Amino acid sequence: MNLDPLHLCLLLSAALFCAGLAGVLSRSGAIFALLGIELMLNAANLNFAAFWRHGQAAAPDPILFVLFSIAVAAAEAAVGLALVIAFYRHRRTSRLPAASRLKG
Amino acid sequence: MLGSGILKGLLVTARNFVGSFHDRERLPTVQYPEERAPVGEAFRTFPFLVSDCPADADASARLAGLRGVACQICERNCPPRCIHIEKSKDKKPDAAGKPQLYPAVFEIDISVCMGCQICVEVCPFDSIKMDKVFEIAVPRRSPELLLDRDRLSKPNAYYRRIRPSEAAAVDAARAAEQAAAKARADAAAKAAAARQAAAATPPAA
Amino acid sequence: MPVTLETFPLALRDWLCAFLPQEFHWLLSGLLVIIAILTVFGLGFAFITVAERKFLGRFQNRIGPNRVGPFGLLQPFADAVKALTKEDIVPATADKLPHFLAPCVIVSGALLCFAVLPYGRHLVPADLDAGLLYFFAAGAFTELAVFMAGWSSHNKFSLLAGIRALAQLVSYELPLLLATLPAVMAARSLNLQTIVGSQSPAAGLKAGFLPNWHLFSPWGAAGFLIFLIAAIAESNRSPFDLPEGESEIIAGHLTEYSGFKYALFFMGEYFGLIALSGFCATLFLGGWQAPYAALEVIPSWVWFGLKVAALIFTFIWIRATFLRLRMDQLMRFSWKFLLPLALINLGTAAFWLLTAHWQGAWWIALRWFAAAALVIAPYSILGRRLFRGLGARTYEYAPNN
Amino acid sequence: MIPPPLPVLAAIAAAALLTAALAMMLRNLIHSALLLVLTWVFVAFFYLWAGAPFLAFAQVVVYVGAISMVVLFAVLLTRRHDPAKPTRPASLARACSALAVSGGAFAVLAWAVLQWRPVPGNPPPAEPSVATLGAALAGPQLHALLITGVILTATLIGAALIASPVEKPDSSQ
Repeated sequence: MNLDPLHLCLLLSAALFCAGLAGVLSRSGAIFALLGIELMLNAANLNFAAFWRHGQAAAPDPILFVLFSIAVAAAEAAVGLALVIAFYRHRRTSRLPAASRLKG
Repeated sequence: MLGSGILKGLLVTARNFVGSFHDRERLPTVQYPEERAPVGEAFRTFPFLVSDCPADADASARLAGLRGVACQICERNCPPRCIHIEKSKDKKPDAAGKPQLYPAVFEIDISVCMGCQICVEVCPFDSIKMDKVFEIAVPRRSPELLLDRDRLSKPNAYYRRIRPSEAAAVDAARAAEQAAAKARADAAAKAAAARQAAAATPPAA
Repeated sequence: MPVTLETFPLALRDWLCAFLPQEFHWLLSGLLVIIAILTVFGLGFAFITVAERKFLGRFQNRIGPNRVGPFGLLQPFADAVKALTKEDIVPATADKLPHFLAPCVIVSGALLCFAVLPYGRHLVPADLDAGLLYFFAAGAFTELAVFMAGWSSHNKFSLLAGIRALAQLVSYELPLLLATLPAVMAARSLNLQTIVGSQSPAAGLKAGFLPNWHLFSPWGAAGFLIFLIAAIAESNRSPFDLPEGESEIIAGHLTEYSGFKYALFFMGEYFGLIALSGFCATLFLGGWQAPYAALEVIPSWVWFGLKVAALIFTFIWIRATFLRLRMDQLMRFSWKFLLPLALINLGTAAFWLLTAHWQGAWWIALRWFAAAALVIAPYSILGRRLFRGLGARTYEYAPNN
Repeated sequence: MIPPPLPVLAAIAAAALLTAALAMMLRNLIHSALLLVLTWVFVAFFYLWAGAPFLAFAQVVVYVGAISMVVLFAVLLTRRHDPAKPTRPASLARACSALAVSGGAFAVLAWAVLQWRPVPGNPPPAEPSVATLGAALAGPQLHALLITGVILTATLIGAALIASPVEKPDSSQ
């Protein structure tokens, strides 16, 4: 088995991504799902840094991409949690199966 | 201008800060155990018993000189009932030479006393007065705060020292009273002597 | 490098390192820096607490602690013994691990901030390229610690107070960050050493006689004041001490802490205060720079210490003067006053930096006047809006003088 | 900058994975969130390892300072009785299928990663100074920066609007 640092980084990223995926799939809490998604986004960001580190990409572009990704993740978290709060105000719960009906 | 109130407030505290280093008015703290603020003449804490004895008299002389006659007026008038008096069986001559009872037991529980001064006001003999001692902290209430005759009695000189003007008035009144009593006694003695003389020498006429 | 007072700390480090073989020099010098920071700021914390109590006393016409040791200088050690020997109470239903970790997180977060501050011309523990961002990243742990403390106590009052404290910290983090940006624009760098370098007296004096510090420019003065106010709020000090409000809500999110854990929170807050003071001195007061080139005979780290001490004295002075705000006033003040001012201040700084090449007395006067107007006009307009409808209080049954 | 040795990376990876896995398994939502904060901190350590300190600090500022706060606030605002109330997996079958799916995904990804041979690239780049990043942001990537800024502003305003309480027109009924 080849323990190249790049491979190790990519494996770490894949493992984190799958951990997030398992979390999202197994729980029905909306906030928990958002946490899992954040973890998956982080795992994806790791890849950019890893490829940049090992000279597979042009100089500062991956870094900038990760910065934008972090910014978008912040926006996503804000909107997602605002939705959860608004949903909670209507239904007094934040569990996803309760959100199957669109009619308020 | 907006914010001027903030600057004014800062100025006030800054004046306090700087002033506290040179202006006694801005640092009125008294460092208590080392320094003491003077107490006023009318300041009072708990009662004590005045004794007509020399300033440096020993315990027995102080007890002998107590003015109290065990009349129990103070005991009856004490609102929290912290005075306990037992009368003596025998009598002793008082300052005017008249035989009087004296308190065989005189106790004040100053953990109960509220310092109201009623005992002082009702005393007809100027025997009980208010003290100025305030450092009385002790580890136990009893017996440390249950003062007996021994610890209550203090010489008249002490009274004159802690309350000069009041003591002078009391002393003058007592001196006048004793003089009057002496004069009465002298007059009575003279009259008695005259009567005796008259009886001894029947009127010639 | 000749050993002068200026390079004395470095010489001391090199002298100590010489006792070890070459391979361990990096380790030992790193450890020495850590030990130096812990010692200097640990003692600084101890003596700031006693100085605060003594100065507060003076501000309030009292003497303050003066019994333990000469002039009461050993008071902090007596306090430390008291805190250490007190019983450490943990609520039975508390979430034990976060409850234990919260004080550790707050102290370590505050200590991390010390790593990037430039203490002197040659004294900066970690000369990071993104030092300013690092400072805020290390500061982010404070909020986490406050939440952990409030939540893990399992006490509804602690939780509510923790939420209030978080709301305050988050609200004032923004003006704090925005107030620092003009200094970054002026230095064209996030590196704190470069920011200090941009305020060097060698570049000439401001307006002919003022030190070349950012404080003495319109945007710098405004930024300094915004930073100072936000820093007071970030370190939970009066008049923004509602999270703790010891006279009303028994220390808020710290209600369930006692003994040494409480002392650790206290310590973390003071470390944060010292770090913010050092940061503020770095950004606006020229860091370790002497105000005039002639005064550079005094070592740079002494200048830094003097500036931090002056700032901390100001914090104590403010604490001695003002009343605690109400929660709604606190929020309104941040979002409707400080935040717009800080944003406008960015524009002012941009104007100032773009007009740096203006020459001639009239043009320079115009530059100062325009920049000052850009600061004062929004201040007065926003201030009027903030205080609209408020006036001197009148009483129905008492005569108004 | 000398790239730190592989064991450091392995330690960071182990810590990040451990905290992430624990966070996804714990019943207590607040514990999960706090552990996930730790994962994000380890990811920041990874960026430090990779030689991108600016990215690491940005990660800490945004994730520890902002996103974790929003998450924790949301947890506290949407709890009915007790935030420590466990959020169970919907069912055992669901948990198993989730594990199976993610395990399968991981197997596929790992196989792909291990199959892939990196093309010999450029030598490891020098640590980009903040100035380089700033120049790139203000130059070639300016559009991206502006778009991100607009997206952030719009979403934050939208989030505030969504989350603010709805004023009921007639609260009398």
